[in-house]
Amino acid sequence: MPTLHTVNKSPFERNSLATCLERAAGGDGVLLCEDAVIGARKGSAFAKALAEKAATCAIYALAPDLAARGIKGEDVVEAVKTVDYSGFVDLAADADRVCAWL
Amino acid sequence: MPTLHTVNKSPFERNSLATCLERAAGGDGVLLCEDAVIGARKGSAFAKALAEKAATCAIYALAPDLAARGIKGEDVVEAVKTVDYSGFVDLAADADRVCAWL
Amino acid sequence: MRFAIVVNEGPYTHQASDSAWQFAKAALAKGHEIFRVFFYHDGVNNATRYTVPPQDDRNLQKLWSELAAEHELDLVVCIAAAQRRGILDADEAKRQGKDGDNIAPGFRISGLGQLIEAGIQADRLVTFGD
Amino acid sequence: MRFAIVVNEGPYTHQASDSAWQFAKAALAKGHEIFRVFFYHDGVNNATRYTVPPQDDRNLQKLWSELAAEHELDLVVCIAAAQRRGILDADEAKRQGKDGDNIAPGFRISGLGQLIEAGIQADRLVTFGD
Amino acid sequence: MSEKSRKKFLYLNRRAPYGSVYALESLEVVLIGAAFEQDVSLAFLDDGVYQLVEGQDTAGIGMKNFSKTYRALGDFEVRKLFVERESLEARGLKESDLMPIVWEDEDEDWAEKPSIAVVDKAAMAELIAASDVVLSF
Amino acid sequence: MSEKSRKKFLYLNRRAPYGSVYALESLEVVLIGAAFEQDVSLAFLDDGVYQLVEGQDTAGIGMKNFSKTYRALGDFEVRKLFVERESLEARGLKESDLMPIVWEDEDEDWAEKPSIAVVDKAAMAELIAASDVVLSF
Repeated sequence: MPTLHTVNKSPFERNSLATCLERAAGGDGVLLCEDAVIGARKGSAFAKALAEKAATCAIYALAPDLAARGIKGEDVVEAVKTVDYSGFVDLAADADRVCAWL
Repeated sequence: MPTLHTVNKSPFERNSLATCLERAAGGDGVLLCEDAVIGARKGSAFAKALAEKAATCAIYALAPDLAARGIKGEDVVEAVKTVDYSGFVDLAADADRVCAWL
Repeated sequence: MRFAIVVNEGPYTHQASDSAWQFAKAALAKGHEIFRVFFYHDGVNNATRYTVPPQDDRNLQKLWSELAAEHELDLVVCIAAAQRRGILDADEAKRQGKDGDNIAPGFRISGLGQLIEAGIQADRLVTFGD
Repeated sequence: MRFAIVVNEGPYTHQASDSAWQFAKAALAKGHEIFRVFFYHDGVNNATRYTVPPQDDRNLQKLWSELAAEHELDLVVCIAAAQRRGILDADEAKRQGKDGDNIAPGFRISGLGQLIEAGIQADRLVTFGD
Repeated sequence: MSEKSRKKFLYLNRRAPYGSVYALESLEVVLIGAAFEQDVSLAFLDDGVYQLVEGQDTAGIGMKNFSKTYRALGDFEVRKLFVERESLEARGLKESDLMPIVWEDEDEDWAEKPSIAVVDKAAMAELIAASDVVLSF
Repeated sequence: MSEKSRKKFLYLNRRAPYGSVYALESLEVVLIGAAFEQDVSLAFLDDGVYQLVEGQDTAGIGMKNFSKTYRALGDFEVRKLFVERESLEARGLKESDLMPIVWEDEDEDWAEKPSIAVVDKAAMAELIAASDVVLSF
């Protein structure tokens, strides 16, 4: 993939997910980690935006961060794939660059 | 005034101003300081929300923080009053309590 | 009027410590009392004497230490938060088996009870943070 | 593949240092190389040996020091950021006239050029922060 | 301490656990503060509602799971946990996703009573307006 | 350093100055990085556009005003400052509210040329896609 974008803050608290989704190009990947995984819960106000973006970008959420916040696999929006730290490393290695939205 | 609410982060970056404005009661004061003053600039996306809230709450912005960010007195939304640190102290003293939205 | 001030962020990275210091200075100038300044979370990082900010910038640790000396302020650093972040006085260093300490003049390390007490004793509690 | 990692936040207050450590560990486990871990902004606070986190919690400074020892990692603390925040090694302490130092084993203090060099030399640069 | 000097303390919890230390260090204040016998209320709004979500498992991130401590708050006479309904809903959470937290009523043969009250935004505003000291985390 | 090993560095500046140190410490990296003769672009978006606003006066907050340093970037061969139009507009800012920042073109008798280019969101996305290393502040 061209760019792996990482977002680590809750989209309810900060604008970093919104700003990232607006600038991620088709074919890019977006990884939600730390508090950002909160946006990937089914029924969250950001579930729709993530599902829509998933039409052109691959969206991932870090499984250990989901688990820490009590979000089970079946609670995650279907358009979002879960990865562990090893999968995060693979995504970073496969991308041409990694862009952190801090 | 019953409560002085303080907001210190840019409303473009965080949800703290929005969450504060939704919970501030009539007669309360809201002080914007640090990066939050960015919201008080004329033409900003938050100018309207501040002007509307000013109908029931007094809205203040800290003058030294405005100046640091290059925002002159005439650039500030009319509904927002400017105060210096001494005015901030007066507001805190006059309020029954101070509630920080961090 | 009697104020208590809470500082939740370290120096420089966020403006919180600057804002709190400006507020404290303005309150004292108006004749108010400051019952205590309580440093919590990363706020404990204001209390290290090891900082060497650039010569042309302000030195927040010194500003706090000097304000405390001038007005007999009670600057309290939360012990639990300090332990997580590596702020030690001589007693703590000895107790934890560390080979040195870094606390700056005018600050003292104490428990979270000092924050609650500040809330009880002060007329207004004002919080600065991230 | 050769990674560089940037850590922009101190331990505990934000998850950045934990995430970076987990990423580094996973990358090493997959056989990747880590050219350098660069600690910037409040990230320099990971490098103090004065921390004493609660016994039942992780000790991030130790986790980094141990990972560095095991894999010969280059843990670089930005000197300018360290000066603002009170992280000193013996040389810096002497140069700045401070009476002690607090740097932890496995970390070294150096300039911002090390960050640029990491960007040039590494295939991927991954940043963790607030 | 006399009733007169009892103050109403409100803890304003707005952040998710683990991404930052505020939830944990807020809880540490609550536990220490309990000894001061003040009138204590805890408010959970915005991402703070995640502090009370059931089933937190931190093994994968290597951090201490402190969520069980909330269940012990009743033993510290901390019985008033207010969770904002609108914050839950925006995050796709229901009250049943939260941990059951109870306190034992000494006057009713130690009957277990719920400590959590889900309230709306307007009630949250009133809670702030009725407090003497607000501690923000 | 050979042309082959020149990399495209992009500095992503998203925060206002003074409220946090990121703007200042980003600038410190840019200045040191200039010695490495890489291909450097600076992007200012979201609140980062405030870093370039003219007329910053920090006397009242007691902090160092570092805004003048941006004007010196041309001397460090840093000539590509991209400012996002949509970020300006949302904040009530116009291009004329920004500091004039120029570089001197040696090939055209040291003519002063503007370093700032106001670009739209799509161009910002292309800038990221064209970079080798993104440093986020």
